[in-house]
Amino acid sequence: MKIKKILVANRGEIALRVLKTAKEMGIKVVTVYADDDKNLPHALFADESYSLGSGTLVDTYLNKAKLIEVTKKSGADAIHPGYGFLSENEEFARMVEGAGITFIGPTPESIILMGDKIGSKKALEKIKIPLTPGYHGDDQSDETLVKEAKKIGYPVLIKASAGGGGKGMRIVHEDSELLEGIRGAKSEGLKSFSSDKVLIEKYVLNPRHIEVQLMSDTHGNHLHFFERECSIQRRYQKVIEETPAPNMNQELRLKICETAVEIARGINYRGAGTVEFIMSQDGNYYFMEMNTRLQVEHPVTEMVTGHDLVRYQILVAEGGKLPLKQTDIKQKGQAIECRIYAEDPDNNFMPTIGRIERIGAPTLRDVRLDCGFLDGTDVGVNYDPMLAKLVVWGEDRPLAISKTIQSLDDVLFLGVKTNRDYLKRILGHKDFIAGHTHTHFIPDHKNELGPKNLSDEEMAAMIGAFSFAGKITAKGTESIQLITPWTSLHGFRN
Amino acid sequence: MKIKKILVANRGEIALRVLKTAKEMGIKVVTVYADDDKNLPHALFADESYSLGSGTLVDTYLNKAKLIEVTKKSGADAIHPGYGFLSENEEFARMVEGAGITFIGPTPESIILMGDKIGSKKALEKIKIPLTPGYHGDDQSDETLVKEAKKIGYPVLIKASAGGGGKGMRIVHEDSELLEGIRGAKSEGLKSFSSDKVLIEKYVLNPRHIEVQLMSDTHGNHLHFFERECSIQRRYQKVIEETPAPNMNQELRLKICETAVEIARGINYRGAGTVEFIMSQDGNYYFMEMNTRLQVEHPVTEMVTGHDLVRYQILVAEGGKLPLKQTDIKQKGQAIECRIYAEDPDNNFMPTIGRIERIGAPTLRDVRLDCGFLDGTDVGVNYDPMLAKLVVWGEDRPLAISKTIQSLDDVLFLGVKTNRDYLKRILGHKDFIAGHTHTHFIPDHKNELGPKNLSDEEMAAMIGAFSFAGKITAKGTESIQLITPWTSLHGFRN
Amino acid sequence: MDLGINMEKLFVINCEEIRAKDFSQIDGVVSFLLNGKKYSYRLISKDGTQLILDSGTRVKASVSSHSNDGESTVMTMGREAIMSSGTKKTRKGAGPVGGLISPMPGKIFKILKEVGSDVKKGETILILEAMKMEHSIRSDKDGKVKKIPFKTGDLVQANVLLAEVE
Amino acid sequence: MDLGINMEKLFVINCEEIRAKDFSQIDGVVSFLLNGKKYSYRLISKDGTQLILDSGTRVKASVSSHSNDGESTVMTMGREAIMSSGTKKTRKGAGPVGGLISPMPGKIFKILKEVGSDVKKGETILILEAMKMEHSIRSDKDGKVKKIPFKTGDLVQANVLLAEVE
Repeated sequence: MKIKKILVANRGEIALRVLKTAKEMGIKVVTVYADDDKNLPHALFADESYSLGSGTLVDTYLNKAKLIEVTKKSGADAIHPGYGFLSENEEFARMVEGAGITFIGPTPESIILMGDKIGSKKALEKIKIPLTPGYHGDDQSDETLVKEAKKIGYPVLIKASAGGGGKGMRIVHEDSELLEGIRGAKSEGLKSFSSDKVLIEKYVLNPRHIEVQLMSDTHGNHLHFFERECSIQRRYQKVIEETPAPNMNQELRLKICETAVEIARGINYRGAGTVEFIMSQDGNYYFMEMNTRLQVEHPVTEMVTGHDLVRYQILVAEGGKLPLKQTDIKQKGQAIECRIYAEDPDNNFMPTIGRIERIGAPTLRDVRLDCGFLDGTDVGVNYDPMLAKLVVWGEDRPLAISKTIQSLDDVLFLGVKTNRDYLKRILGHKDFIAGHTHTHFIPDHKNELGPKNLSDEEMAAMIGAFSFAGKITAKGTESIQLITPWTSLHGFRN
Repeated sequence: MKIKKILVANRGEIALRVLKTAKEMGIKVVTVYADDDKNLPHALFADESYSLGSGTLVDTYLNKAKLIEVTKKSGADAIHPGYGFLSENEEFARMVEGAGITFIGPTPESIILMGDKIGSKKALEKIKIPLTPGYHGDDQSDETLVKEAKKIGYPVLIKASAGGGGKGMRIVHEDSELLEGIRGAKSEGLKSFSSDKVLIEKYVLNPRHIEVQLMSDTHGNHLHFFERECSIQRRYQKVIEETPAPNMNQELRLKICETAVEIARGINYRGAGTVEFIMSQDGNYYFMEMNTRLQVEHPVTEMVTGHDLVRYQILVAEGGKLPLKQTDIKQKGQAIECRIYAEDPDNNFMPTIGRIERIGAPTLRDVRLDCGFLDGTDVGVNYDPMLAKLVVWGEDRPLAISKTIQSLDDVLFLGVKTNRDYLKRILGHKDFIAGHTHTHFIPDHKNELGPKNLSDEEMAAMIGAFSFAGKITAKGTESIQLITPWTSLHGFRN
Repeated sequence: MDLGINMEKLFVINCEEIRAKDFSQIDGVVSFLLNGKKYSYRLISKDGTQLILDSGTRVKASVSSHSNDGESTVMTMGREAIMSSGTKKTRKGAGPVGGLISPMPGKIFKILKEVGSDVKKGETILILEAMKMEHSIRSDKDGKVKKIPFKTGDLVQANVLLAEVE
Repeated sequence: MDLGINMEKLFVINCEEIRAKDFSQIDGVVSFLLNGKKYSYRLISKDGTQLILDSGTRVKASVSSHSNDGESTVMTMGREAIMSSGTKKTRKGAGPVGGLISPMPGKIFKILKEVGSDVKKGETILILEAMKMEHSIRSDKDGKVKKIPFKTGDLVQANVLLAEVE
């Protein structure tokens, strides 16, 4: 049954991402917005757009009843949850389907299974998927958790069972930190995901974060779209992702991708999903978790395989058969995604806020800036600090790295400090260039990733620019776009 | 020998195209500009930029001595000629190499051979390349030309031997038009290409224009990057190009591509080149001409094969070996290019001029707008009326067509009438969608390609928009970029 | 531009006079009757020339700044038109009646006939150069050249009288 | 801003005072000495915040509009800095000396200690919520809470004193 109108229950760049594919497919799109987002493009550029009012996230983007009410009112026949927010909320998926609306995502059963970090591992153990040592038990008493943590041996990782994205996570290195770690994870879990259940895992040294993109239809087809290397992280937040993973032989690549497909087949999965693995430097890998939704970093896969994952999500939700075979999916070239955060990496990564006076556009070919802001809009403290994703494709990895470094200079967010320069330092680091990636890359290279002093040349150019800009008297977001006819330049340098 | 700095002897979008690849490769770029182009991006965004003064084209972009002088002065070690202008001028190529500068293009010998429409056919006849019936003789007397034209039989095509792009071309249907046709072609040829030599050819009915992209290095490697379908033309100017060609079986595709490679091998070609064929509806094809330069429409090939043709041009000019084999080159998906012209298709395609108040940017994925203008710049009568190229990739042809139609609404040139709407009519025509393309598509479908009246709905929306825009009091190019906080909208529709 | 109710407002869209009845524009909402049907648009956002309206569904529009004669280019729903308000008729590309008119902006490249000389129908009077192409301007009848208001090298606009034959 | 020759002009770039000697700005050209070396920039184009200069090679730059305190963000040659002219020192992210400072903008989520109560080094005094994360603000010494200038639910800027322990 063809979908005619989709409500996107999300905000920012991912709402726009869904909008683009829907537009290509001739499907109408309804968006929603909290009132403080009313000037952002997701609230402006859809076919219809409805306010969710103001208040906390629970009043707006997490307001299940209201989202369903707006869907009904607008006549949309499907909901795309994006990532984050309600994308992995089983209750919402049930409410949606109960209201006769198509949920563009997995079955509630898959969400429950994979959303529970403990239950998922138990299930996968049965179909022989490799797991890291850990405690995934139901007994959540402090006593048991402390005992199990000690049994696994420090360092251990304590995670909210329903969590993801660094929220509700604590690494504990010694006894004295243990109780606070457990309580912190429980409290954040309760707050962010309405569950205080935690699990404990062995913290593997210098692991790589390798994940596999999956897509399954309801006709028994389970495909992978190869892997992504997402090891460059800071405090469990991914910073740079790429595909193909460097320094991985083709045999290992196919093996890990096939393991992921076994999981999808084993749980009879539906739609887009990602299996995240911890991989040791010698190529052993363990199942970490499965995200039952589109990932932030899905564009690198799209660029390298040439397939539109959102389109397949919609086709699958319509009950259609995936229009391709595993052998039709190939990797070509290299794609890198950088997450541009509103933060100051040289001041303890302190989040930054402000009005974006101007967003620079990419100038090179095969470069995408997925961005949820416009010139003149504000970055506040209420939402995720990710401003945009810079996604770059190159014919090979060195070219992709060099294009990414150059493109980072294009995508200035004038008025709000970002991690732009910091991303360039990572991309230009010899170990990154050599593909020596692991999840401790950022802390391990802390000193080499510090800021470089300005050279005289650079300061002189700044003085030159500042001197001419001094004539700009306008304040705020006003911008006079005018090519000034500098008559004195007529015979310039000739 | 690595190239360190390239002077681009061209203007507009193609100068920017070369700049992008050079930037990726870490090569500096010098641009040049006629004074009336000084506000255009090619005059602004290079590493160095020099005025060529004012005057006619011969004083500026065709001023060979001055271009070489500027190259020397700037320390550039190579010249990229782009397309048009001096790109196929043998004398310039010789002067460049004589000055110790690398010419990023073929040898002067290849330019002479292929620039002479008569000599090229004689040479290719020897290596058994199929040719259309015609007169390519040196005797250019009116008497002989008239006799030969009659021998071939009307309709015949009279072309300036050194010409291209519709300049110096005449179709003659009957005796009475013949002499004026010959004289017109000679006069334009003399004026545009400094040669009044013409050739006469049989005018084939309903032919398709199919061309093959070639790239040769100086180590004996001659590769093709598959074909392009460029039949949608108006008065010999291409309007829409695409690849792969629709309604062409794989056997024919490989055969025509291999014929083109034979030509490159037969003349020991160097660099990028394109062989243009006339193809009859039943799949017979005849050599038409070879363009010894990059084509306007090269981006569709880049999108479908994933290879950067400018990069290979530079590598070949450095004396390098092409870093790939024929089997590494594959077509994936469909790409379509639309040429956006400053013209009014509903008023006899009259050229239009004016100031571009705002250029809309593409919003869909895998869409490129190669454009040589900025907001606030002027479109005049001195140069080619092509404002930009919209290049769109889709997973298949129907998707590429639908994305192109939608993207044409994105790339409005506010202030200058363009053929945007007309392009949408072609793309939406049932025969185009069915892939029934031939070079008379536009005249044959003239009536169906006329403008559609505005509906009440459309006029109402225009009245709505115009009423609110009435408050814009600024004139000219001033643009206040400000999201207005419409307080009355706080509780909007909720 | 806030107007009372029961107004009739005249717009000219591509030279056609369009009457919007019961036109009102209050508090960021414009509404009117067009051919008996009611339309209503609320302004959602304005960013220079770019507007977003809402009439149940969102409508994006671009409106160029007014040129000197009060005309704007309006683009919405994929369509483009020249538009003005009031009674003034918008010009169309036809040019003045009679005489030989420049088909496009360009430069007078060559004048082949003098004023006063005889011409035959189809004979070229002058050549206009535009977009690097030559365009012959030919007499549309047998007669005498009465007027050529330009000299070689002059730049001319589109729709301008280049020669008159009587 | 056209200035005579032999001027010294002071700029503050990322809190550092930079003296440009022999500073002049005439006819779209600015030139000066920096650490003994001469620099000269000609303005090629200015489009809002975007500038193109020429100093032999082209230099692209972005300069944000001045904020209230005369500071701009300047970006050129891939580098970014906060800049002002004159003697005023630009602030840095360090905040006031002593006391417990907000590491980022956020909301006071929970206050665990009252003013006057005893705290141990490392003990959490209050929890700041920002970017959907909780951040414990802990005492940096053993002592007594002297001051907590906010209450639960207050929004706070970065670099603001959240608590004082004596």
